[in-house]
Amino acid sequence: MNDPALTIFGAWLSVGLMLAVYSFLYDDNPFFKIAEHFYIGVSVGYLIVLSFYEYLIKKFWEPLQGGHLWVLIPAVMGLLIFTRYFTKLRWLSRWTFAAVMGWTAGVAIPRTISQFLLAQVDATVKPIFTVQSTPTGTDVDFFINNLLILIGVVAVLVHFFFSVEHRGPIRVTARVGVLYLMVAFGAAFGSTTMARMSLLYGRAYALKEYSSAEYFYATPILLAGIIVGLVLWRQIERRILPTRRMS
Amino acid sequence: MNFLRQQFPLLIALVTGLVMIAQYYIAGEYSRDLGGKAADAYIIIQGIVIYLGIFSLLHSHIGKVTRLEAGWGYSIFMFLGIVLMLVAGFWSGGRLDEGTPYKWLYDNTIVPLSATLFSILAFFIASAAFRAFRARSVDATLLLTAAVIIMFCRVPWGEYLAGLISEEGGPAATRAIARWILEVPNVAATRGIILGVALGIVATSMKIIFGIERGYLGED
Amino acid sequence: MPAISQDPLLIRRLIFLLLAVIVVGTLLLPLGTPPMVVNQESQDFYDAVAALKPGDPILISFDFDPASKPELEPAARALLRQAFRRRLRVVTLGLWQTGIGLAAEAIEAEAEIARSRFPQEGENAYPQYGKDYVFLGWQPGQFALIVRLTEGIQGAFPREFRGAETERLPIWNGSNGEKVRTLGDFPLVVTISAGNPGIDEWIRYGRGKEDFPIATAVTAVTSPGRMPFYKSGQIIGLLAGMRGAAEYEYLLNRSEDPEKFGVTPPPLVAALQGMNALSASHFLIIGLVVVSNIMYFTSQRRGRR
Amino acid sequence: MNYHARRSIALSCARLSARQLARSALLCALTWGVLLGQPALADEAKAPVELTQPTGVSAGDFPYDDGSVIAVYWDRMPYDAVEGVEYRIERAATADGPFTEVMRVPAGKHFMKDVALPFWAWSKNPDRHLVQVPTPTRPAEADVPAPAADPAAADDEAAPQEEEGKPDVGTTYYFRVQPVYGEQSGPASEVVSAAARSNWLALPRLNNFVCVVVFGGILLAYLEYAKRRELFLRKIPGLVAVDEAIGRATEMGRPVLYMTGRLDMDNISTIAATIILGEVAKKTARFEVDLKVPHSYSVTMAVCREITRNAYLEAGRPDIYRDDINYYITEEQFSYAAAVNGQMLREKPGAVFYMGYYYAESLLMAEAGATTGAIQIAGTDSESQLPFFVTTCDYTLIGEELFAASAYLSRRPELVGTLRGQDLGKLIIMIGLLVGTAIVTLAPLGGYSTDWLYDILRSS
Repeated sequence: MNDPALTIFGAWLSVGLMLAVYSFLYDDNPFFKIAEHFYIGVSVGYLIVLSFYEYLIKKFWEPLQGGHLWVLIPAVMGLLIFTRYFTKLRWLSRWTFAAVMGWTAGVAIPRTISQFLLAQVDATVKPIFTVQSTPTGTDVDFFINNLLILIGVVAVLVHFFFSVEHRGPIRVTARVGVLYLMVAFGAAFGSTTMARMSLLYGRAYALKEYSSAEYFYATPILLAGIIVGLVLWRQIERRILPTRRMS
Repeated sequence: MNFLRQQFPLLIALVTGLVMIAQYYIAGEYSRDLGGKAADAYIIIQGIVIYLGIFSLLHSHIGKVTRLEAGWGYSIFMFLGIVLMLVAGFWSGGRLDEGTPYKWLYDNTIVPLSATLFSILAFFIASAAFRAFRARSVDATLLLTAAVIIMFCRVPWGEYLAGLISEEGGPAATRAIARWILEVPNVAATRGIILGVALGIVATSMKIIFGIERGYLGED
Repeated sequence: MPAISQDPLLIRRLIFLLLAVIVVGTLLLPLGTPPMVVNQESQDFYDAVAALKPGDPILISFDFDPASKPELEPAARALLRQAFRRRLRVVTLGLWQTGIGLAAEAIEAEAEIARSRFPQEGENAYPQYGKDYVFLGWQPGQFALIVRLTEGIQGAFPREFRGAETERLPIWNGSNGEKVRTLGDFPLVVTISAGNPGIDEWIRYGRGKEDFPIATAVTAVTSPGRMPFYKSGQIIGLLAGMRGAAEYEYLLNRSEDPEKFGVTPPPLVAALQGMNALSASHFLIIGLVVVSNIMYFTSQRRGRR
Repeated sequence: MNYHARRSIALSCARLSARQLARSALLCALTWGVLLGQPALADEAKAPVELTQPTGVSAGDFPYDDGSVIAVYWDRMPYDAVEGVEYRIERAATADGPFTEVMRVPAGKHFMKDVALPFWAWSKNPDRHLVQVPTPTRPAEADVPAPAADPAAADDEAAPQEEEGKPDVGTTYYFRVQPVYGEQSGPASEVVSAAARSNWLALPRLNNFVCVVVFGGILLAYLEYAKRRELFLRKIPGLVAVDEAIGRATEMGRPVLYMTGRLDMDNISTIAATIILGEVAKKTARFEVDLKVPHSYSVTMAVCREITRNAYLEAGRPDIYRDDINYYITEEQFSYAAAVNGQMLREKPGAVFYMGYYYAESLLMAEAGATTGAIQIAGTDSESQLPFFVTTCDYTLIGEELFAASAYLSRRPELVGTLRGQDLGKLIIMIGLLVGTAIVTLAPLGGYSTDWLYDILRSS
C-alpha cells in the first residue's frame, strides 16, 4: 500500500472530495450532496470495523470466553433496545433505558456537585483585600479582580433567577449580569472565529501540498473540473428542471 | 403485566441511581469493583446502542432507495462509502497502521471530508461579519467590541502591531486588556453559567431517579 | 442601504473569494514565522510536563477527530514529543472514534523520532512499546469510559490497541514498585479535547472521583469557557487552539538541548507556520465588521433625517 | 481522593530534599565563605547533630482508601529543625527483618496537618509526623512472569486482572523509622506493625453528601408544592418581543418562520422549543399570519403538528390550520440550512424564530434572516452559538431563559417546580459566595484561620 500510484490516487480522491464540499459555497449542489452522503457512509463503515475489533472482540467476546459470564447481562439488556422495532414488545426496551438513565443520573449527581459546584464556589470565595503589618506601618492590598469576579458571578446568577420580578436593585444587578455575559460572549465570538480560520488554513495547506507536480497537479485540475461541473449543473437545472427550485 | 411496563422501569432507575450515588460515598475495594463493573456494563450497552444507530440509519436510507424518494440517488453514495470502508477495514483486520487499506481510505476520505466540512464555516463567518454582525443594541456593541479586541490580540501579528502603536509597556499593555477580558469578566460570566448548569444537571438527574422525569421512556 | 448590497449572493461570493485569496496568499508568500508571545496558560502546560521526572507515567487522551486536526494535532504531536524526550511512560487512548487513526499515526511517528534521539539498542532502547508507551485504543461509552478509568485502568481496556493483554504490560510498574491502577495514580493527565466527551467530562467524571492534575489542549471555540476551570486550578495548563499549539511548539523548539534530550529532530512548525494566515484572516474579519457597522450607522442616521 | 495528596507529598519530598540540600550548601558557602573568606568551612555546617531515637512511632491503616496505603506516625523531634536531616522509613515482612528502605523524607515536613483531608475526617496535628507508605501489591511483582512478547502466549491463564495488582490488604507489615544526616545515622525506632485494610465510608465527602440531600430535599419539596398551587414566575422579556415580531409580520403581510433546533424530541431544548411553538402558533392563528415550521426529524414534526393543531383550535381558528405548516426538509446539517436559506430569500419572512439547540448551521440561517430584514428572535442553550445569535437577532433568550419561558407558558407543575427549586439553590449559592468572601476577607484581620471554610468547600 505504499505504492506511489496509490499515494497519488489518494491525493486525487481527497482533493476531489474537498473541492466537492467547497462547492457548497457557490450553492447547494449535487457534488456537495454526494460528498456529504459519502462522508456519512465511510464514517459508518469505519465505525462498524472499529467497534467490531475494539469493542465486540476485546470488550465482549474475549472476556466472555475467559469466563466472565456477567458480560451477558448488559449484552442482553442492550439487545432489548432492539424491541423498539416491535410494537408489542417495545416496552421491554424501557428496562434498559431506565437502567442507563438511572446509572447516568446517579453517577452525575455527586461528581457534578464536586467539580461544577463546590470547586467553582471555592475558587470564587477569595479575599477582596488583605492587611499586613510591615515595619513601616500597615499594608493594604486590594484584589480588585476578585471583587469583579464575585460581582459578575452573583449578577449572572441573579439574571437567571426567575422567582422575583426584575425591579429596582435586582433589575440593575441582572443588567450587570447581562453585560458580563456579553463580554464573555464576545470572547467566545473572537475565539470561534479563530477556530474556523485555523481549520480553513489547515485545508488551504493541504490543497497547496496537493497542487504540486508530485501529485500530478491534483488541485488545479480538479478545481477546473468542479467549476465546469457546477456550470453544467446550473444549465441542466435551468432547462430541464425549471420548477424544482420554486417548490 | 402493567407493573412490568410502567412501574418496574421506574424502579430500575431508582435503584441504579441510588446505588451509584451511594457508591460515590463508599471507599474501598468492593466499591471500586462495583463501580468498575457498573461502568463496564454501561459501556457494553452503549456499544450495542451504536449498532442500533447504524441499523436505524441503514433502515431509513434503504427505505429511501426502495421507495425512490427525492434524493434517493445520494443514498447510493452512502452505501458505496459503507461498503468500501467495510471491505478495506476487514481486509486489514482492523489495523490502522501506516500502509493498510483501512488507513489509506481513512486518510483520504474521512480526514479531508470531516476537516473540510467544518472549514467552510470560516467563509460564513466572513460573510456574516460583513452582512449580519451589527451593533444593534448596547449588548451587541459590547459583545462586538470584546470580540474585536480578542481577535486582534490573540494573533501574533495583532500583538506585534499593538506593540508598535502603544508607547509604554509595548505589546504587554495591549495584551493586558485581552487577558483581562478572558480572566475576569469571561471567568465571572462563564462561572455563573457553570453554576446554573450544574444545578440544572443535578435537578434533571434527581427527577430521573425519582421517576418524575420519564420522557426518556417514550410513549406506550 | 447602499447599492452594493442589492445582490446579496454576489456580495457574499465576493467575500468568500476575498477570504480565500487572503489565506492562500499568506500561505504562498514566504513570510516566515511571526514573533511569538507565550501566554501564561501555555507556559503552565509546558511546565506541567517538564516538572515530571523520567519514568513518571503520563496519560494522554486523544479526544478529537479530523475536523479539528489543524488546531489540535500540532498540540498532540508537540506533547508526545515533550513526553518522549523526557523519557516518561506514555499511556494513550482516545474517546472519539474518528480520531483513532490520527492518534495511532501521531504516536508512532513521535515514538520513531524519540528513538532517533538516543541511539540505544536492546534493554535500554527508548521508547519500547508496552514498556515505555502504549496505545490503549478506543471503547464506546464516552464519559462512562472516564468513570471506568477512575475505578481501574487495566479492566477498562482488557487488550490494548495491538492486542496484548493490558494487565500484563510492564508499563504500569514504576521503579519503586508502585503500580498505576487508576487515574488517581497519574501525576499528570492530558486531554486533547475538541468537545464532548472532552475536558469537561475529564474534570467532572474523572477529577470528581479521583484527584489528579489535568492539563488540556482545546479548540479555540471552547477555550474561553474553560478559563474558570483554569483559574480555579482544576486545569493546570491550557493550550487554546492553533495559537496555543504554536506557543507550545515555540517553547519546545527553543528548549531543545542535545546534551539533555539527544539528537535534535527537525523543529515543530505545523501550528507556527499557520500564524501568518491566522493573523491575516483575523484582520479581514475585523475590517469587515468595522466597515459594515460604519455603513449600518450612517445609513440609519440618514434614515432618521 | 487523597491519592493526589499522597502523590504530591511523595513528589515534593524528592524535590524538596534535593532543593534543601542545595540550598543549605549554598547558604553555607555564602555566609561562611564570604564573611570569613574561607570557603572550605562549608563542611562545618555539617556539624554533628544529636540524632536520638524517634519516639511515639506507630503504624496503622490509612483511612478512606482501598488499602493501598499504610500510615506511619511519629513525634516531632528536636532535629526536625535542622536542615538536611532526613527520616528513613523501613519495612519488613517479619518483626525481625530484614528491613528495606521504602521511603526517605526530609525532616520538618510531612506532618498530619499537611494531609489534604477536611477537619471533620482528620485530626490536623502539627506535631505528629505522618508518612503514607504504599502497600505492596499482590502477588509480589517478582512472582509475575515477565510479559510475553507474544500476547497470545498468555492467553490460557484466565482472568489475571481479578486479583493481581490490587493492594495486599490484611497482611501485617513491620516498620521502623531512622533519622539520618548525611553519612551520620541515628538509632532506629522500635518496630511497629500494621496491616492495610479496605475502608468503607468516605467521610471526607460528607460535604458533598450534604449538598445532595439539601438540594434533593428542596427540589422534591418544590415539585410537590407546584402540584398543589400555582407558583410565581417572573415575566420573560423575550416573550413580549414575540408579540411584537408577529405583529410586525402581520402588518407587512409576510410569513413567520419557526425553527425547533437541530436535536430530536428527546432533548429538553427541543421540548422547550415545541412548547413555545404552541404559544407562537396561537398568535399566528389569531392574526391569520402564515406560519412555517421546517423540520429535520420526523418525530419532532409529528409532535409539532399535534401542538400546532391544538393551538389553532384554542385560538378558535381550526379552519385555517393545515398539516403542511410543519414540513420535513432533511436531517443533513448543511442541506437543511441551505434549504431554509433559500426559503428566506424567496419568501422574505417578517419574523424568524430560532428556538432549541443549534450547531454551526445557526450562523448561515441567522445571517440570511438578518439580510432579509426579518425580526429575529432566538432562544438556545447552545453556548457556542449564542454570540452569533446575539449579534444577528433582535432578541435572544439566553440559556436557562429558554427553559424558563417554556415553564412560564406551559405552567406545567414539574417544570415550574424544578425552576423554583433551582432558584432556591442559586440563592443559597449567592448567599454562600457573599458570606464566604466576607469571612475570608475579614477573618484574617482578627487572626482567625479560614481553613475550615475551604474544607467545607473542598471538592474531593
